[in-house]
Amino acid sequence: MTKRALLEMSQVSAYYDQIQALQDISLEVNMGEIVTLVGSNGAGKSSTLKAICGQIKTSGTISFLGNDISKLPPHQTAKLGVAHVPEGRRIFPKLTVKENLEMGAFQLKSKKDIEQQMELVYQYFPRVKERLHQKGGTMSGGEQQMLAIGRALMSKPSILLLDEPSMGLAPIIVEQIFEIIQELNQTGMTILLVEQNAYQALSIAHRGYVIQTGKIILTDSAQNLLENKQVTEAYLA
Amino acid sequence: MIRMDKWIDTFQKNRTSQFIVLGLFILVSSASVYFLERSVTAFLLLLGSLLLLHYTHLTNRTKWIVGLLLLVVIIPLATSGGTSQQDYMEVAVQTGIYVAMALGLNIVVGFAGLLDLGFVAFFAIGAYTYGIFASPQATQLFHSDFFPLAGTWFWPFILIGGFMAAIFGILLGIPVLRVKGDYLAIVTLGFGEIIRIVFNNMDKPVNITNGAQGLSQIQQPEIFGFTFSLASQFYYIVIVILLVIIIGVQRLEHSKLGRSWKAIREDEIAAQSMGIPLVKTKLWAFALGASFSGMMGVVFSAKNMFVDPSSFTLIESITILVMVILGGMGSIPGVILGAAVISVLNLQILTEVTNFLTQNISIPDTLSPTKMQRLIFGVILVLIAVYRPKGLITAKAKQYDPAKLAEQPISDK
Amino acid sequence: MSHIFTALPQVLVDGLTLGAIYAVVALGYTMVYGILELINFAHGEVFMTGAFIGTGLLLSLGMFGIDMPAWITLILILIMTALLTGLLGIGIERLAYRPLRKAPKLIPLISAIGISFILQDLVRFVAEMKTGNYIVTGTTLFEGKFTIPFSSIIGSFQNATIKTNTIILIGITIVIMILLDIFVNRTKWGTAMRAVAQDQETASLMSINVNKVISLTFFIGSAIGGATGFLFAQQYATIDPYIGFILGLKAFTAAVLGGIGNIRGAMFGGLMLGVLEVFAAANLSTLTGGVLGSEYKDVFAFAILILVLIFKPEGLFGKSVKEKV
Amino acid sequence: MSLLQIKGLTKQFGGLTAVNQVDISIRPKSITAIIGPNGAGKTTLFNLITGIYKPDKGSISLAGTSLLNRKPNQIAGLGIARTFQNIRLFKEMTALENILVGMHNHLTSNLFGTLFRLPRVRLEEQNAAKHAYQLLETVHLADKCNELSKNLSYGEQRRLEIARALATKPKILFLDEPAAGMNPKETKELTDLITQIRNDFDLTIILIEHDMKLVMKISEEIIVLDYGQRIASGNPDEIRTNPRVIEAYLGKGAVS
Repeated sequence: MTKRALLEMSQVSAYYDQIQALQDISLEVNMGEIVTLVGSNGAGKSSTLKAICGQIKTSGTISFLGNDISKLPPHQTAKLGVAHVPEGRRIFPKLTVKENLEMGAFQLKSKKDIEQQMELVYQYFPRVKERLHQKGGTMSGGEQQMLAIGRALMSKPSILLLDEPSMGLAPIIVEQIFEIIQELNQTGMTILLVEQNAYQALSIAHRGYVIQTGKIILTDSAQNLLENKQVTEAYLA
Repeated sequence: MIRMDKWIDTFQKNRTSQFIVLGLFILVSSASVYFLERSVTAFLLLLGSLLLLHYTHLTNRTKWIVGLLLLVVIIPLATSGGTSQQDYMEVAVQTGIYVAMALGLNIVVGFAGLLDLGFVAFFAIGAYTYGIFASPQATQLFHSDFFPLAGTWFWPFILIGGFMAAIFGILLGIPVLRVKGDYLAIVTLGFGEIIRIVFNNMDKPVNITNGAQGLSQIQQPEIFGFTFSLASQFYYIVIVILLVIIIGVQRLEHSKLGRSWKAIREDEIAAQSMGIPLVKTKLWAFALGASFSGMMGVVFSAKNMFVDPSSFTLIESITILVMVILGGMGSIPGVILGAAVISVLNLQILTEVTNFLTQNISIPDTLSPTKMQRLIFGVILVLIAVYRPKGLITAKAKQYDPAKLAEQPISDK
Repeated sequence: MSHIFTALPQVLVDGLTLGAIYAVVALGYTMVYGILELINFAHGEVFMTGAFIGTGLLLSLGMFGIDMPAWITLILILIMTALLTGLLGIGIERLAYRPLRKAPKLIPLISAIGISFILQDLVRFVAEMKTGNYIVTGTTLFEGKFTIPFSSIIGSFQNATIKTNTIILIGITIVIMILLDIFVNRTKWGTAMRAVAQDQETASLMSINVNKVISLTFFIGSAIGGATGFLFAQQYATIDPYIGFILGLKAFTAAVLGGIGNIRGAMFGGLMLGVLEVFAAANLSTLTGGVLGSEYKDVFAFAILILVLIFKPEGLFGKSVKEKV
Repeated sequence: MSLLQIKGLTKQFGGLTAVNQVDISIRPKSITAIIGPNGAGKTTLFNLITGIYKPDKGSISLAGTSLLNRKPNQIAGLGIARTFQNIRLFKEMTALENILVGMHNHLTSNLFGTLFRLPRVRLEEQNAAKHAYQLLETVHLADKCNELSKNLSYGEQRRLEIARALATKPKILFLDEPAAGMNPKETKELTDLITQIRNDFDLTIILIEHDMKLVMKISEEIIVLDYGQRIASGNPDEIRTNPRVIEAYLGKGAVS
C-alpha cells in the first residue's frame, strides 16, 4: 500500500428529504486509478458523487488531497480540483460549445492556461473543435457527452467524477467514450466512474465497489468482481 | 414542575374545566366591554374568546353553540353598554365582510393554488350590481319609474350579486386560466385594475357607473317595513351570510370538488391523470370564491349607501391576500383568524395607537401608524413568507377513523 | 383621422422616450426571471426609489450650494444612484428571496409584494419628513428644447419637439443597453450568468459561485433600474412613491412581450410598448369615435399583457418549452 | 383481439424524434414490459398514450375507441391509469385522500348535494372512504391512511401511487419504473404485488422497468425500444437471446 489515497470517504451518510440515500459509505480512490461504483438504479451511486462534490449535505468525513471537503459547497470543491461530469451530461444548451468550455475553465485566471486546456480537449475530442460556435443543445447525445467530459477537463482537475457517461448512447459511441476514459487514465488522470453498465465499467476499471440501497456491500479488484458470482447474477445478467 | 405538567395534561383532557375557564373568560371580557368606555383591549379579548373556543377540546356541537351564542347574543349585548356601540359594530361588520372575502379568496388561492391578485374586482361587481339598480342611476339608465328598486329587493340581490360575481369569475377565468403560476398573478392583477379603470370611466358614452363620482343614494335594506340603517343592525345580516358561507366552505373542503382543487394545487398533471378536468375545476374555484365577494359587495353598498371605484384598488386585493396568507392558506379557521386580525388591526388598533401617540407624545403626522398600513402589510408578508409560510393556523388534513373505515361499505344500490 | 398621421412624429418621439424607460426597467425583470424564474415584483419600487434617491441627491447638492457643470452632476448622480439601488437590490435578494429558493413558487412572490409595500412606505416617510409632501418636484438639469423638422421630410408631418433631457435619456438608455448586452454576451461573468440561468447545479460544478452570480444579477438589474428612475424624474419632473408600481407592471409586460429571460427581447418589448401606449393615449378617442378615451391607455397595456400571456406566453421572441413529466 | 392498439406513433421534440413509427398491440389481461436504454422514448410513449403529449403522427385506440385529441382526464375516464417515473403524489394530502382523488370519476356528488349534505352524498362519501381504505390494505398501507403522503417512505409512496391509479378502476394500468429506488426485498414484494393486482382487479398491465429480474419474471411480453423505435418484441426468452437487444441494451455481459 504505497499508493497515496487521493480521495477518501469514511462513514459518509446522507439524506434526501427524510429518506436515507447513503449509509456509512467508506471508499478511497488512489492517485492514477480508475475506480468504479456499480449498483442498480437508485442504489446511491449518483448520491455518492454528489456527496463528494458537496451537492448534498452529509455526515462523516470526505478528504481530498488531505483537505476535509465534506462541508464545502460544490464551487469550492471544484476549485480544489474535483471535476464532476453529472448524470445526463448537463451541458449548457444555450451556450455555444466554446462558452461551455470556457465555463469549465471558470477558475483559471490566465488566458494562456485556458488556451492550453482547450488544446488538450481538442486532442481528445477533435469533434468538439469542429463545433466550437454551435449551441451546445444542438449536438447529438454522444457529442454532448464528449463536451461534458471536455468541459470538466478544462479546470485542470486532479480527479474526474463520471456519472453514467454511457447513458442513452449508442453502443458504438459508448465504446469510444470508454476508450477515451482509459486514455485519460493512462496520461495520469484519476477517475471515479459510476455506471449502470457494470460489465463495461468493470472491464476498464482497476477496482470496484458494489453499492446497494445506500450501502457498500462489496469491494474488490475489478477483475475479481467480474468473476464474482453474486455480482454477475445481480448486475451482469 | 412535574405536577404542573400533569395539571396541564388533565386540563387538556377535561372538557368541563375547559368549558368553565372559557365561560369565565367570556364573562370577564364581555363585562369589561360593557362597562369600560371604548376599551379596545376589552373588545379584542372578547373577540379572542372565539379563538380560545377554537382551541378547546369541546365537541364540535358545543363549539358551534357557544360560538353562535357569542356572535349573536353576547357580542352585540356587551358592546351595547356605552356610547361607542356603533363604532364597535362598525368594526364587526367590516370584519365580517373581510372574513367572507378572505374565505372566498381562500378557495382560489388556498385550495386551488391559483394566486389571484385582482380579487377585489368581484367585490366591486357585487357592489355595483346592487348600487346601480337600487339608486337613481338606474332611473337615468333605463328611463323607467320602476327604479330605483325598493329596499326589499336587497334580499334577492344578495344572491344576484353573488351570481353576477360568479359569472364574471367564469368570464375572467376562461381566458386567464390558460396562464400558469406567477403569470396568473400578474394577469389577475391586470384584470383587477382594468375593472377598476372601466368602472371609473363608464360614465360615457353611456353613463352606467357614474364614473369617478360613484353612485349615491343607494337604498338601505328593508323587510316588513323595517329599515336596516345602523351598523348594529347590519351586523346581523353579515353574521347570517357569514355563517352560510362558513358552513358552505367547510362542506366543500372535504367533498369531491374540494379534493379536486387541492389535487390541482399539488400537481396538475397527476390530477388530470386521475380524471379531474382542469379548466372546469379551476372555474368552479373562481366562480364560488367570487360569489362570496359579490354577496358581501351588495351588503357593502347597501350599508354605505354609496359606491365609487376608489374602494376597489389593488391594495384592497392585497389586503385580502394578506389575510389568507397570514391565517394559513387552505385553513378555514386560519383564514377567519387572519381576516379578523388584519381588519381589527386596520380599523381599530392602528387608529387607537395613533390617537394615543398624538395625545401623549407629539409625532409628525407622517409617522402616524394609520398611514403605515402598507409598511405593516409589507413586513407581515415578508416575515410570514420567510418564517411561517403556512400561516398562523396551518391547514390540517381530515383525519379518518381507521376502525370505521375497516367496516364493509354499505351498498348504495 | 388625418391628424393621427400628421402627429405621428411627436407620438413616435414621446413613445420612444417612454419605451426606453420601459426597456431598461424591463431588463431588471427579465434578468432576474431568467436566473431565478421569479417575478421580482419589487423591481418597480427599486426604480421608484432610484427616482427619489437621484432627486434627493440633486436637491441636496443645490442646498449645499455645490455648483458643477450640469453633465458632471448628471453623471455623478447617476453613478451614486445606481450604486445605492444596486446595493438595495442585493439586500432585497438576501432578505426576501434567498431564504425561499426551495419554497413553492407562490411564496417568494408574496415576499416580493411585501418588499414592494415596504419600499413605498419608507420612501414616502422620508419624502414627507424632508419636504412635507410625498409628491416631489425636483430641479431640472437641462432645460433646453429642440424642434425636429419632420415636416421637411414629408410635407404632411408636423414637427416634433424634443427636450434636451429626452435626448440625454434616450442616449443613456442606449448606452446602458449596449453595455449590458456586451457584458452578458462577451464577458466571463456574463457567460456565467447565462450558465447559472440555464442550470444552477451544473454551474456550481464549474466552480461558479451561484449566490455571487445571483447577487450580481440583482445588483446590475437594480442599478440600471434605479438610474433610470432618476432619468425618469428628470424627464417628467414630478415623482411620487407610487410611480413604480404601474410602471413596473408595464415594464414587466414589455419583458413578457419580448420573451421573458431574453435581454434583447426586453429592449424591443419596451420600445414597442412605449410607442403603442403613447399612440393609444393620443388616438384612442379618435379611433373609437369617442367611446374610449385616453384613460384607457393603461387598460390597453394590460390587455396586451393578457393577450400575449394567453396566446404566446413565450413572448414574441421566445421559444416555448414543454414541462418535463 | 387486442385491447390497446398503437399504429405508426411518432413524436418529435425539436429535431429529436423521441418516438418513431411505433406499433404496439396489447392483449387483454396481459403484463407487458417496455425496456430500452435511457432516452429510448419509453416515458414519452406513456405520455402520448395518456394524453399528456400530443402525437405528431399515428393512432392509439383503446378497445376500438380512438384516444387521439382527448385530454388526459378524458383518457383516464376511458380506463387508462398510470403512475409516474418521478412519483407525483398529492403531497399535502393524506394517503386516503390521494386515493379518494383517484375515485373522482366514480363519485356522483354535485355542488348542490355537497352544500346541502344530502343523505345520498354522505353515504357515497362514507362508502368511498371505505373503498379507499380497502385499496390501501391491498398495497399494505392501511396503517398509514391518515399520514400525509409526503411523509411516507419511498417504497410506500410508490405503492400508494399504484393504489391511487387502481382507484380510477382502470382497464389498463401503466407503471413507469415502479421498482426504481427500491431495494431487492422491496422489489421482490412489488413483483408479487403486481401479479396479485393483475389477478384481483382483472387488469392489463404495461410497465417500464430497468430491473431485468422483475421484468423477466412477470412479463408475458417484452417490447424493446431504442432511439424511439421498436427494435424487438417477444416473450422473455426470445428477448434474452435476441442479438439486437443484447447489442443495444443488455450489453455484452448478458451473452456470457
